[in-house]
Amino acid sequence: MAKALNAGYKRHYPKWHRERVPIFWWLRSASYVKFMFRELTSLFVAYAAGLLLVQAWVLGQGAAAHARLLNWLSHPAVVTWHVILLATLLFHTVTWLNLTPQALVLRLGRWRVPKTVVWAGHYAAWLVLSLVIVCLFVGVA
Amino acid sequence: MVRRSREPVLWAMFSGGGMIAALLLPATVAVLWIAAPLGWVEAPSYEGLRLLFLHPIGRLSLFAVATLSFFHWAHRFRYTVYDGLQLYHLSQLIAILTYSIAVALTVIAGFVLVTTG
Amino acid sequence: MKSVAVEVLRYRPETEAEPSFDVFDVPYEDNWMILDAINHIKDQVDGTLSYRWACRMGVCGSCGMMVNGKPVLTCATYVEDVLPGPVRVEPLRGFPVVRDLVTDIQDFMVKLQRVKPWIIREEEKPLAEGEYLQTPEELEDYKQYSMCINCMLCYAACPIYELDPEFIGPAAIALAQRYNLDSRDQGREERMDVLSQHDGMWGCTFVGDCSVVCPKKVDPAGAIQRYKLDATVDWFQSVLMPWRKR
Amino acid sequence: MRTVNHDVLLIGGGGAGLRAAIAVAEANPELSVAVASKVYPMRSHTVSAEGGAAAVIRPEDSLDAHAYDTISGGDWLCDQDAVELFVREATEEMLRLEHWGCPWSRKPDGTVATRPFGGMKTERTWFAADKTGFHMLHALFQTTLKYPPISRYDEWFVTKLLVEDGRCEGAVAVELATGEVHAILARSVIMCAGGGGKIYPFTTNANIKTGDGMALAYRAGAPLKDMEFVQYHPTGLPFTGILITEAARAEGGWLVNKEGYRYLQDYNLGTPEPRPVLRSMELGPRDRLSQAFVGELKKGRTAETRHGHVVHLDVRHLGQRTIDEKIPFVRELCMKYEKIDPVKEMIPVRPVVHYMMGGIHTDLDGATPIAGLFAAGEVACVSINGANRLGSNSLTELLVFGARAGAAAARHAADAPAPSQSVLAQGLEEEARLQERFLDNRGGRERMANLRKELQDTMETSAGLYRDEPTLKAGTEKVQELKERFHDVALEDPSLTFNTELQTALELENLLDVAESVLHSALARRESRGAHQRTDFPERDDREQPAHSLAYATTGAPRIDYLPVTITRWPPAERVYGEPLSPTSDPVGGSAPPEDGGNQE
Ligand SMILES: Cc1cc2nc3c(=O)[nH]c(=O)nc-3n(C[C@H](O)[C@H](O)[C@H](O)COP(=O)(O)OP(=O)(O)OC[C@H]3O[C@@H](n4cnc5c(N)ncnc54)[C@H](O)[C@@H]3O)c2cc1C
Ligand code: SF4
Ligand code: F3S
Ligand code: FES
Repeated sequence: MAKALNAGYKRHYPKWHRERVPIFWWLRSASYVKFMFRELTSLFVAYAAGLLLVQAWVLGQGAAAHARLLNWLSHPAVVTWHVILLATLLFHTVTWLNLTPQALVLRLGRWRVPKTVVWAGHYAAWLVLSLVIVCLFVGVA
Repeated sequence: MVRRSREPVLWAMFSGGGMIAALLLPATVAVLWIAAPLGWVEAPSYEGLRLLFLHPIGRLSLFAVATLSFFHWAHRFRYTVYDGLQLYHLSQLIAILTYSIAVALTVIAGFVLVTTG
Repeated sequence: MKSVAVEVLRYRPETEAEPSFDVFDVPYEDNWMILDAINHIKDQVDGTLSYRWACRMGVCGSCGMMVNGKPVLTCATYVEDVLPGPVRVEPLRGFPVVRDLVTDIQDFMVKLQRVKPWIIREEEKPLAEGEYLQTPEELEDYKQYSMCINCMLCYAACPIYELDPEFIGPAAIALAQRYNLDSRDQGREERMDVLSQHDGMWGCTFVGDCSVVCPKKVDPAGAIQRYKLDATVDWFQSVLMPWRKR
Repeated sequence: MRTVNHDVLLIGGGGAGLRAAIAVAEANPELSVAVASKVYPMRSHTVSAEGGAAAVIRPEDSLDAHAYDTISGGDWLCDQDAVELFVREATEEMLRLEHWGCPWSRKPDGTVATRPFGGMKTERTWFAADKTGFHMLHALFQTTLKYPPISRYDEWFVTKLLVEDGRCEGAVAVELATGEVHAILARSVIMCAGGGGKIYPFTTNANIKTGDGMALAYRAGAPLKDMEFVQYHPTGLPFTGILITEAARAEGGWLVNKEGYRYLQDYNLGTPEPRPVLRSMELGPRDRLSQAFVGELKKGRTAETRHGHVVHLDVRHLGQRTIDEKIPFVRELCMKYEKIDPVKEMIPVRPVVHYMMGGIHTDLDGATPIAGLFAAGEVACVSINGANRLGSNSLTELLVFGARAGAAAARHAADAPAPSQSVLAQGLEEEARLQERFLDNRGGRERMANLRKELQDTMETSAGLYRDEPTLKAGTEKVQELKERFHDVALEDPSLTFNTELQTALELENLLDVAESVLHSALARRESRGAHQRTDFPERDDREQPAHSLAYATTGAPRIDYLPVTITRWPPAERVYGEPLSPTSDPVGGSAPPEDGGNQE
């Protein structure tokens, strides 16, 4: 732990001013707003995961149950809502993949993989996986 | 290990979730819940979907996606709540609450995926 | 001569309970920095204005202030670039204000010491044996993090530090990382003990503004996330392979 | 007034102060060490040093070669025993810093890299890109954090040395944050307060380099040595005075006049070669390069800009890669402060006040004539820099003599008696003086900034690159006048909390004393040597042994004494730069621009 900087001397503090942090501090700059929004995409991520589970469960309940779910899924309001969901998930993906190279330093032998390559690699992976998913679902049509 | 906090595990799940969600969810949502209902692509058949979702590999993948996503949510939400609303004095409580919800959801996910026919 | 209105936050603890703004009309030339404008105020208009500066070349780290809400080095920011004005100059956010534009950064000094920013070795090599060899690539590994001038702009940009002053903060973590990544150092483990405490790196939620404002491209945000990754890998290793000590 | 007690007090937290602090802590861990500094240590001016630090490490190099370069560079005014000791201890000190983590630039095999520097015959300048001082200071500062005996008093402004019966027993300091006055008592005091370039208007020096340490010691009775030797660096950016490091020339930059001609060849500095040649042309010593600028100015061959006359430093032919690798900070500074990119454009430069060779007189252990008072760094004058410092010797000097002063002060502290309580009376007196003289003083009419400006302009006209008796005399009179007017200074700030107006006033007081010592020493030295060029006495005077000047404070004008220079193995000789190294390079007289030397425009 930190030791006192000056052993024999106790500092006298003048009257400092401490600004109170406003409740809506995150409205102070565009980047804070973006940050907040980025964090809240996690709600949508959880929703999407939950809905997948629901769908799995409904699939287990038989074709009729699943048909009812499909019916609900194609209601215009639900579709609209899922478009919004998609938008937030895309926001999550883009922010996530853009930040990754900052945290991840990859090395091949002595060579430090440049950030742009790490970045591009992630986007490539995203593209490939998305294609695989599309093929899977369209394939089982 | 005692001196080390639990944060590394939580953070690992958070980032695992973030990564999986980033890579997999947009395409899934786009096809399954937007393009198919709108008829832009041919809707996957019941049998096909069943196979995909309820095949042991499917179940396992779903479980991974769900669990990690829930923990991803819990972690982000926990910080957002106490940073955003300045509830530092409640940080313990918020952490317990959010992760408990994630654990509960994980248990449900496990239950659903194991029991569903 | 052109002139611009400069609103300067004043806080005189002996006579005022709350800070307030003083407005000065400052003549300036194209090559003036904000600091030149503030110096003009002090030299010619109001000698009681207090603030810090020294090198006037962006390397001593003492002249950081909020200019129009953004933390900048005032000796490296042109007046021209913040026109039309009024230009609002305030002390760095997130720190207690001692007086006018002077903040107290003792908190950082204590935190810096906590992360042990010095070479830690089990065994010192005798000087007679010369230098520790370090290739340019090994130097490159930590170089970026060694460029920190302790200007505190990153702290002022980080909402988490402002909200939770216990958070050890961007520059201190970047400096810990600077030593961890130095091929001559063996103190990674010791520093990890400090940094993995709850007020260590985990408080950071990767807002990322610290790296945006850093005038020396240190990228503290990256340093912190890398650190989290390292800590996680360490953790799994110590659980799965307890016999393997790093 | 409050009192704190320590064994050793360091005034100044720059390179010299921090090195000395560690030296004390390592010499004797029992001793408690205080570092008082008017700015946080890592803000000290050492942080600005760019180019590098010299020490023999290459196999082809030798201690004698380093010593000879230093002595001839100093125009035979260096104490040769000091220089010999300096070069001997330099390498070990630099290695120690390497062990403490300083990120020295490396060769591909992992050993420390070196670069050529002005006035040096081989590559012996260690560097950390072009932020050498920055990296050294931060490595030192961060290393001090691991020594528990070192206590820091950050942002404490020392206003007076406590001297009683010829012994220094501490200092009085104002804690800026609270305005409290403290007496810091100690058995040994080491002054490491840096230089005082701010006596000039156009300088590379930071705002904080106000010669405080020199003035404090001078007022306390210690002599200031060789103050007339003020170094102009040939390449400062106009307006800001920001330094473009010598490394830019060492890497191959050219100095050209407005005709694009490498004019240094006209000043006995050798013949232009496309690649840098050591101790020749652009790699000549600073005094000669700065003087050459004046020659060009007189010939009307400098370019005129809004901020005065300039010549140009051309590094374009080095290419972006070398620039970004070896001198990235030069590029950063040019882009930031001149809005030009040196990869594509030439850099306007002019000579700028950079360094004070003179300072508090000390012996080889940093001891001053006052018992218990030591000094190291730019504030001191051990006499290794003579009449002109070679670039990259100063940073090494901080380490070598900081360490020596620290060790000596530790030894002294172990034996010295505890400070007498009676010095506290002086402390109280000082506290009262500060209060009455500055805080309670209202109704003055002189604006501080104007006094400072007048002082600085006086120094430039009377004690600039070239001096003569009439201007120096006029200068001494002007400074006397300014000292009187300083009594009527206008002060508006009675606050105790971070009163920077008080600080500015104290600094101005110090500037005036330092300026006085420079002018009187310059007036008394009737010869031209190194950085001291008298147009009325243009020759170096070697009839007798060269001598150091010593300025003592008196109630009136300072008294100037002389002290012979110590000469061991190198009798005074002519300084030769740019002797043809290869038989092919034939010396060109000094007229038409040669094909390869000029600017390629
Ligand atoms: C732009 C520039 C570039 C340079 N480049 C090189 C180079 O490449 N190579 C080289 O060898 N040299 C170089 N030099 C010279 C060298 O950097 C300086 O001579 C050296 O750093 C001085 O160090 P110091 O420790 O003596 O003083 P400083 O680093 O100036 O430290 C002085 C300390 O004293 C303290 N202090 C001063 N007054 C008071 C007071 N009244 N009360 C309390 N504390 C006080 C200050 O706070 C500070 O901590 C350069 C100089 C400049 C200006
Ligand atoms: S990391 Fe950057 S912004 Fe933060 S203190 Fe260091 S230099 Fe300043
Ligand atoms: S802004 Fe703050 S939250 Fe983290 S990424 Fe930077 S420290
Ligand atoms: S004054 Fe030194 S960084 Fe601005």
